[in-house]
Amino acid sequence: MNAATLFGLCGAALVGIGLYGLITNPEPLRKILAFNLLGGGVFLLFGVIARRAAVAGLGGDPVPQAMVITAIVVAFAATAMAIALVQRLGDETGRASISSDSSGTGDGEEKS
Amino acid sequence: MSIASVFDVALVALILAIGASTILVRKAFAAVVMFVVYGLLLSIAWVRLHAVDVALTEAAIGGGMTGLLLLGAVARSRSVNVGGPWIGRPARLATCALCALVVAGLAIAMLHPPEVIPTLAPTVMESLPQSGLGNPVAGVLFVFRALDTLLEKVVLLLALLGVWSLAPDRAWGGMPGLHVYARSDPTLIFLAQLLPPVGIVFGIYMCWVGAKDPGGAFQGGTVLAAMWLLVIVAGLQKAPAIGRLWLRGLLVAGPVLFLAIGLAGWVFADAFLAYPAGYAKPLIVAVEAALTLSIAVALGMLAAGPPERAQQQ
Amino acid sequence: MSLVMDILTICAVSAGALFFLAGTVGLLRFPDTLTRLHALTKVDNLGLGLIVLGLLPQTSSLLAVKLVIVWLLVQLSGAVVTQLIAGAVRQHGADG
Amino acid sequence: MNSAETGNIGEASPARWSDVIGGAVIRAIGFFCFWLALTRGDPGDLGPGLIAAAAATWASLKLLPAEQWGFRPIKFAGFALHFFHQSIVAGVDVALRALHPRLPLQPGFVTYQAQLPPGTKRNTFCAIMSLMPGTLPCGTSGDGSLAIHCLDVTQPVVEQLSMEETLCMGALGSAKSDA
Repeated sequence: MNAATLFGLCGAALVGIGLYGLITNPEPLRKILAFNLLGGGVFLLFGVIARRAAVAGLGGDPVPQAMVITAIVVAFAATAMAIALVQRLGDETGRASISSDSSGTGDGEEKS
Repeated sequence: MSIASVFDVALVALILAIGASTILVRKAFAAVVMFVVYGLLLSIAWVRLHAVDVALTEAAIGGGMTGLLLLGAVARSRSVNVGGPWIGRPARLATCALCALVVAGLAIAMLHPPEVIPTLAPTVMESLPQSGLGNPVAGVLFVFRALDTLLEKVVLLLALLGVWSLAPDRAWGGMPGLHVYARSDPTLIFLAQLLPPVGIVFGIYMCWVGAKDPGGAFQGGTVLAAMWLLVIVAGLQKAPAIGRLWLRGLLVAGPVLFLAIGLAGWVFADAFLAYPAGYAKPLIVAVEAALTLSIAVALGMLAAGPPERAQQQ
Repeated sequence: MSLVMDILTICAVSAGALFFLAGTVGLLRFPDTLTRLHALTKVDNLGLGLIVLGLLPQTSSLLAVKLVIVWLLVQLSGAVVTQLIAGAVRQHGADG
Repeated sequence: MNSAETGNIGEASPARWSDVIGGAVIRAIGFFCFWLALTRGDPGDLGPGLIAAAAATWASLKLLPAEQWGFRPIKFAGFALHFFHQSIVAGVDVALRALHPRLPLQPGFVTYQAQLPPGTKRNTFCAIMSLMPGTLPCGTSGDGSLAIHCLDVTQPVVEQLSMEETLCMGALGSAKSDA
């Protein structure tokens, strides 16, 4: 097994770990964290694809690499937006988790 | 097994362990710290995949800036951190099965690459000399897929607009909070006095060198943003009110210049975002310089969060 | 001459790695946060310094300057960050 | 620039105007050398280097206005050598304690009354102290004295600190007059 395949399997496993955290953890902040973890795994898969497409004089195909750079930036922007949303939600409802008993923000406001 | 492959196996094991503990650890603060470590380890993996540009971006944005954002969020939400109920055991097992399926699918795809691997690398290398750039990734970002890069900056600005829009009405146009970090510590002030000038030189270097070596506007802008945040957090300077004209001017300067050069491409070259022959490199350097400033301000303000206090005066 | 330089490199880098090992052992064995910080600042800085020193003969002069700058920046960050952590521990206890 | 103008500004600013210019030039040269090291002295990279050095100098002067440091190169070189020696002693000391089977530690706090006034010089001293054997500054107490955590409180820590501070003051040119 060469290094690219090894990192490919690592990326695949990271996607699984991130997906598990995204589904099971009820705290929005932890969901954001898990989503970023998942994203890191997907980017790594792109890196492996780029590495395998290397030609003479290059370490990898620059097109997927450039796409990953763009993707990291967009993921950051989305994370910043999501965190701001979670914080506003927390300010409005006084709770920092989406538990199964609250159907929406209105519900939470009545309780708090 | 060579030393390099031993290193790779250890690195992968470490990445997976840290990634898993990011999910499993109980405290949100510990999870964020784990995530920052994960980002740094991942950037080493990128170096091993011969993608140094991506490694720099991952370390700066994926680990550093995202970590900063999440740390701020944890500090702010600590008082209301109730830790809701986790889902039940059957659902968790089902989730496990689902994740295992996804991993297996991806792993099979990774273990069986296509016979003829599709690659655009030769095409890029063929056309790169025309642009005058030496770094193929910068070539893709600013020449072949310039529209993606332009829209990426627009996404960043839209995210900032979104974050600002979440401020309460009375704070609109005011100053971002950042008080969760605020601590007038002489040691922090000492660092904020010494490090930023060095960081400025390094940020400009990262932007400048991006044309021929790994680096670029985004990595340089992140370094500048980090220095700016350090000065603000140490209390040497106030965070600017989001209504300030200079702030908004800097934010749009990069994308506007990029767009203007792109539109000029219709007149002087034959298409939108095409550069006239012979002028590609100076134009790209100008765009990168403007973008670096815009990115630095945008990242700094994104990390600072929505405005919380109304502007004084 | 180059043999002398190579021997110097091997000795210095090995010694640096040894100090990193000792620092890590200290990090694991020392009883509380503040004593662990001692292990981090002193021993790891020395380890990095020795590794940089060992690499100097193998590089061109400008790259050597870069290496020394890296070491100085790590010294600065090490000195500042440990003081910040130590201050926080003293004020809020190890949990804060 | 005429002399009357320099005189006016010189009175208003904490340091003399010529000192400020001199300090700025020294800092700018330092930042430009950093740029040269980064770019390996490639002539094509000099233009942006000037911009970077100018920007860095501006930020540096804004964040850390030129004080009268009275920097003494020879004493500073001596102090640097002393510092290297001490950091090796520090590293070996802590490494031996870490590897020692019985873990010989006597950790505790020591209060130290620094002679340096609060400010950049004292912070520099604290940063150096945090890299020296067995001492770790943990912030300032209410009465302005430094709280220092030690690995071994049985050692004569305060005497050692006082000696280091004298050496440090000599190297950074902190005369008693500006204390």
